[in-house]
Amino acid sequence: MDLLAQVLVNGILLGGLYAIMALGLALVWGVLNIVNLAHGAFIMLGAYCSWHLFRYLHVDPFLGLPITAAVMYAVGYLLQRGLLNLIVRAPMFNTLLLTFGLEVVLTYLAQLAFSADFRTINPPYAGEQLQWGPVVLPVARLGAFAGALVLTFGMWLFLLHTRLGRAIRATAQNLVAARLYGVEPRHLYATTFAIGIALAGAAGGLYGVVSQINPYIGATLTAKSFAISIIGGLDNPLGVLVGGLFLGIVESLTTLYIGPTFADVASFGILVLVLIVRPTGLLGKTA
Amino acid sequence: QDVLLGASVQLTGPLANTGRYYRDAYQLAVDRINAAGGVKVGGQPHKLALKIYDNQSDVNLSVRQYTQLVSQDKVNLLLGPFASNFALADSAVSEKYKIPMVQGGGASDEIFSRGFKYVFGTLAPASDYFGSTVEMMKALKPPPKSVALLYADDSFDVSVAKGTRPLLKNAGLTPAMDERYSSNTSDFSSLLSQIKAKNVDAVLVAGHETEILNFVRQAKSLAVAPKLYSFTVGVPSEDFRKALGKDADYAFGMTAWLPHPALKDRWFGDADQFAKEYKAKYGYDPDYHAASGAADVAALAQAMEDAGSLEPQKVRDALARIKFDSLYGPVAFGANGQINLPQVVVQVQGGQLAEVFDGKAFVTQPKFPMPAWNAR
Amino acid sequence: MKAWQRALVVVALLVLAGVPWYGSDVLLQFGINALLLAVLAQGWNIIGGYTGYASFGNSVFYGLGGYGVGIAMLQWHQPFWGGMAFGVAMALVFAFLLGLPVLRLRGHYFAIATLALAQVMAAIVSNVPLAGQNIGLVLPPLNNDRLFYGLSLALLVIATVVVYWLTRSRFGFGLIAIRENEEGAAVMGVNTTLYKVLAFALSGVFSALAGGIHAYWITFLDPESAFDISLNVRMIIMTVFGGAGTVFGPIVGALSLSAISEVLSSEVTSIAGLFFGLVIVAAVVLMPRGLADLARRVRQAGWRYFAENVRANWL
Amino acid sequence: MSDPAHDGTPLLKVEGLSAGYGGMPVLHEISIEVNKAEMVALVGGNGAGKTTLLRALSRLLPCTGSIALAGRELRTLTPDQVFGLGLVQVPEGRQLFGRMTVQDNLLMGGYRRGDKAALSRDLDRMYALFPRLGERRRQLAGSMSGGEQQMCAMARALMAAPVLMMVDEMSLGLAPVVVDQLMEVLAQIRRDGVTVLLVEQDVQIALSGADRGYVIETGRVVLSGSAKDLVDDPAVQQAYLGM
Amino acid sequence: MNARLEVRHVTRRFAGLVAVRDVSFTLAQDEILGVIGPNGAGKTTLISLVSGTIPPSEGEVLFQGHPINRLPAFRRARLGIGRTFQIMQPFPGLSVQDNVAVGALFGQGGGESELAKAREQARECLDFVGLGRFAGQRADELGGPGRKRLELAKALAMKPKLLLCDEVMAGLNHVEIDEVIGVIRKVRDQGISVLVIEHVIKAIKSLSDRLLVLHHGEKIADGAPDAVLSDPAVVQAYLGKRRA
Ligand SMILES: Nc1ncnc2c1ncn2[C@@H]1O[C@H](COP(=O)(O)OP(=O)(O)OP(=O)(O)O)[C@@H](O)[C@H]1O
Ligand SMILES: Nc1ncnc2c1ncn2[C@@H]1O[C@H](COP(=O)(O)OP(=O)(O)OP(=O)(O)O)[C@@H](O)[C@H]1O
Ligand SMILES: [Mg+2]
Ligand SMILES: [Mg+2]
Repeated sequence: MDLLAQVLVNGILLGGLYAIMALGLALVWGVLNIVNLAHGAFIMLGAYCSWHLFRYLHVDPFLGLPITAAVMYAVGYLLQRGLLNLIVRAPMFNTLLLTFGLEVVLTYLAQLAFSADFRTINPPYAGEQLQWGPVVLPVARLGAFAGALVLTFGMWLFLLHTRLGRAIRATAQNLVAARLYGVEPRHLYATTFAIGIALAGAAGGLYGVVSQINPYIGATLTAKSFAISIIGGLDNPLGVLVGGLFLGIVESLTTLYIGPTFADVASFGILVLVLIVRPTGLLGKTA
Repeated sequence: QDVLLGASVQLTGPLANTGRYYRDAYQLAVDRINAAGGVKVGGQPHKLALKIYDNQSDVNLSVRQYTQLVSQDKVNLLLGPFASNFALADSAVSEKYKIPMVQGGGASDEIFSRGFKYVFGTLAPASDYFGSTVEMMKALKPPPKSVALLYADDSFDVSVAKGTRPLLKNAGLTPAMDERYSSNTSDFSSLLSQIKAKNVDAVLVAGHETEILNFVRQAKSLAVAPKLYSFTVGVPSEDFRKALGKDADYAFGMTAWLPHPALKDRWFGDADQFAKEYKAKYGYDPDYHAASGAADVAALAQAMEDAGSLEPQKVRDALARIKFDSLYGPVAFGANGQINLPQVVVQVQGGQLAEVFDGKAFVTQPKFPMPAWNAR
Repeated sequence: MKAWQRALVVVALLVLAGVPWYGSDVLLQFGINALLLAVLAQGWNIIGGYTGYASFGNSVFYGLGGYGVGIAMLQWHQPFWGGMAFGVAMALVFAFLLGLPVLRLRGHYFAIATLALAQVMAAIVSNVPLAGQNIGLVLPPLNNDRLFYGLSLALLVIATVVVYWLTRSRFGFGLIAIRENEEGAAVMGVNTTLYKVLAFALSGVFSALAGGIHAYWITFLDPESAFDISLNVRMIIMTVFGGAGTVFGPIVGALSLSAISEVLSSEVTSIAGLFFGLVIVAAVVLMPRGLADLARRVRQAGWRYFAENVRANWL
Repeated sequence: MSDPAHDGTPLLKVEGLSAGYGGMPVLHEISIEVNKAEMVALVGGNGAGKTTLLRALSRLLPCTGSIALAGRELRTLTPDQVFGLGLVQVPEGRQLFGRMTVQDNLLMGGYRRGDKAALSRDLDRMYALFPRLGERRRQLAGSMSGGEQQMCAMARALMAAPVLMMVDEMSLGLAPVVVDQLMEVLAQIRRDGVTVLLVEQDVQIALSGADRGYVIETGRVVLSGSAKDLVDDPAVQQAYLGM
Repeated sequence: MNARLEVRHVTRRFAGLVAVRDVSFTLAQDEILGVIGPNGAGKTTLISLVSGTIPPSEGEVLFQGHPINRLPAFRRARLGIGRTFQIMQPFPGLSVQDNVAVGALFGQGGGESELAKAREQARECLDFVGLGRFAGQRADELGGPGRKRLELAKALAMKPKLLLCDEVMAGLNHVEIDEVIGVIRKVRDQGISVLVIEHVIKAIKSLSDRLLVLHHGEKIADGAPDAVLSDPAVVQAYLGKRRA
């Protein structure tokens, strides 16, 4: 019983991390309709950014998150302004391909810049834990989980209840109409993408605290992020949190009861099922 | 006239981290041999030249590149790639064109059970990786009672697990956990919680370095501290210790090679000098991958001299009979083409790699049992 | 087709068919690889280019084809042809069983569902002992590159003839109508469900055959390389690079991109991947409608063609 | 039939405007004027170029010639800047934000307005004006009936507090009772000082409410004058009123 | 007895909203039935229920005496039900002619099997609705009214037995409306039953043999146009006092 409780907690905390990873992807996809295959690469860059801050400037990785997010915001803004804005009106495949190319480029640049060495962000408390009855709560994951809650809820408030959030959604749905109603889309697109990338960067910083970093972690993180954002539902940030938690728990339980090699069968199998039964995700609105 | 050696290794992509050992070792050995005047074949000194392609960690590309090396670049002899599945696929090219390949990157049993005549391997057999560790466990006081065996699902690690089970059985240990996990798993918290719940004394993990790093970090954050854990990869490499810092302490591992001055070598003097030269040139410590790679070049050089010819067929026959001492240890291939070297148990102690058990006796006292994480 | 176009096709075919006689071993191997990629691109073209469904599940067909050959030959000691048939059968079962529910999804959702299917298949197969789990299967080598080249070329020709037939048949017209507006097509009498599944299956058959040939040729098969999503991405890139929804676009795209990537990986070696990424990015920005469109329009527009593309898609 | 502006310069003055799509010219040297608080109707056959003209005025389409709003040249501005000056369009085909609620659509109309109180007052005013929208404020705009969507589009434009409102195909798909209602709304906002440029297929309705009108055919202004004169013009009667 | 279309007690709900409530009516062979009603009354929904793009919540639809409730949209199209969309649904990337050719290839009875012949028929349909000169243009380059006519041409190319027109005259001026009225009359004269939804009173009055009025999803009147249009309930709900 203790084991089950512990595994459930592991799953929930893992789910929090998952949610943060997928948040930016869901925003960029759901709102800008850009399927960002380079998302994982941005998580990777964010992780390296945090690592450098920690290693050379001794900035605590949690305190460094805003800096990482800001740096990645700038990267995202410039990329959208300078590159992605060039093709946002082209058919869907093109964004897909462009971001794929971008992923390749970023990965290689990362290897050139940071080498293929494995890195970890290892502050003294990264291995600490709280004891809660028989259950152990790792501090770093708890921090990541709290971060996920705050960011998700913040995103939800922002998109649904602010002027800018509304404009972002409107632009995604009807570019011409948005321009006719006073939206400056270049800036708005860049801002949205930048927010998505900043979120990816923050996720990367947290990821580096619990896992190892190398230039090639991106691709699998992108795949996971897709699963999470679909399971939850794209048009609602709270859905991403639900998707993350759901996936974390499913994977942990599968590992416990069926075997570790079946975790992927379960997570992606459930993704397919969810899509077939409820194409808009668990929390998505049905049209 | 130059002798051209060819290889395709992982310089980019997910396997680049280990692939570079091979490129660097091949280059260092070739330079060294040339500096010493080259190899003498039939009385004539020959310089060595090296042609290396980057296979971008893509098996299909590596097969094409080996074909290109053989048929277009007309290399005389082949050196191997890193990783068992690459060696498996690429050895088919050497077999097809009947050009010998000496490879130090693949140890999986499948490579050598296909009856191929042109592939030779300088990594110790996968099935024996935990052999010396299990021997050591018997000698520890008090000996661990329960064991967990975790292994990734690729061919090398499955071979390791397959070889380890009978060893454990002979030592009177039935594994409390015997779990196969997916390669590239990044979350071990469920498995770790089970280890803790079952109160396992010793944990043996056969996997990849990325997974081992995550395993150790997550063990710490979940406060899981078995009396002993041992890993097939990572521990001997400098990268591992750097990435984990103090948390690397107490980790056991194994290596078929350590930079010992006792390992004499015709070209480098001894293994220690090789390691120094390597570090000076590339800025990081070599591990057994690098030593194995350097030994591959030495083996080809030796075989050419023994054969007195550059003809692939003759070099192959010489390789089959070869017997010489290298910085990597005594090199001689079995009937299946694979070398057999005993594994030495190593442990990280105070940030340094220490040789603990040589297969028969303790060399240094192991730090055992591992204390709880908050008691370090 | 005009006369000169027909002549061009015949000449190209002769050049390709002659490779085993005048080409080197490396060229032959490159050729097999590139031709199989062209088959995959052409297969993707049917579901993606003509029907408008961005399938990321074609690598599943490819993998099933490979495993069909692997399992049949290695475990059941059947001949290669039996393996190919088995692979195609598995691909068809997959296309009908999973195509039906998944093809109800549209746009990005379909893309992601098929992407997930590829992941699931890889994960399942790596747990199936008959398929060698994650270790994979090693087939007995058959050192006959000329044969493999011939098979690949024949397969490509068949696939292309089928696609050519699509462009002038009622079936193909129905697919295009689905691509352009599915609901509109349904109320005009197009059996959209059936057509989509047939297109998916057709595209799957070619992918499976390519997978079977590749498995026997390379003699090694594991879940990661068999259900490789980046292979699927490459199919799409090649098709789009050449011109999606055209008869020869996917072939031109596959052959030219393979050549570029091959040259890069033997010339600039370790930064080949970087260059390849840059080529993709530049191609998407400068010629979003592929080489086919470029060939059609660059003659009148010259360099302005690129500028116009950028302007047309620029925010 | 030049109509010298009696109270100074006209609010909107278009001179020699030409525009087209991808090199194909559609509009040729169009010149029109709209005075402050005036309702001007723009009529013409299918494909005459009315929508194209509105697109050019909103700067969605490049053009040559000059467009002046209250003396300010618009040709160098972007759509959002033009909107900022109070030139608001109800586009052809409504162009709602389909997956957003009715209320969000209306709020998007007021995107550039900072005054929250005034905004919420206007919102209530719209719901009073279009009770159907009030009932459906949480419904996704894209799932509403064609006519309901048209109301939503009108209300969204009004939320922007326009100086000059351009309406393309206002009566399209609306029940007659609603058309009458909307014409009254336009008359009302005109009394409040808003200028209206109306593109309407139902020439009768358009000219019945407008002060002046322009007739456009194949991209050229072929007739202009007071609404009454146009209704009485035999050419207009024959071509557009089916008499 | 020889009703081409019979709708029996059909109801359709959308999440808490009843768009069509218990509506019944019949449409005879070569009859033109006009359907009017305030915005949101359920007219388009009614057409969708008949054409099969959305299923009814309750009730039954019969075509030529056979129940078609269970048939998917494409089967109904092959039986001879053609419709246009109020929110136009062209195949944007195809030429105007090919848009219409789809109808000829797949329409009533399974359609034409040869591409060339289908294109020929498409051309005739385009000339019929007056879009002939746009045949080679891409459909998304047409303006709004052009697309309306395209909708009509696409439906006609299917050689339907029942034509459902959803506001095909919206956005046309009076002269153009008269042209379309002429087209629809000619269609009817070929033995095709027509159901027209329209807000242009003058047109619907002169075109319809019978008029049906929906309000809040319910049928509130059904009868001869003149009688229906002077019904006080209809005036109140739909026409407005001024036009009564
Ligand atoms: N996006 C476009 N691309 C190419 N040509 C276009 C486009 N939009 C409109 N046109 C063409 O421009 C001409 C004028 O169209 P416009 O829509 O301005 O006419 P309109 O007066 O609004 O007519 P309508 O009554 O049909 O709305 C037409 O010939 C039309 O075919
Ligand atoms: N998919 C849907 N989801 C929710 N409500 C819907 C949906 N489709 C239609 N409705 C609602 O059903 C009612 C009837 O819509 P319908 O489109 O049939 O009206 P209509 O009579 O055609 O109106 P109009 O004359 O404005 O076109 C409307 O109130 C509309 O908002
Ligand atoms: Mg118009
Ligand atoms: Mg309607």
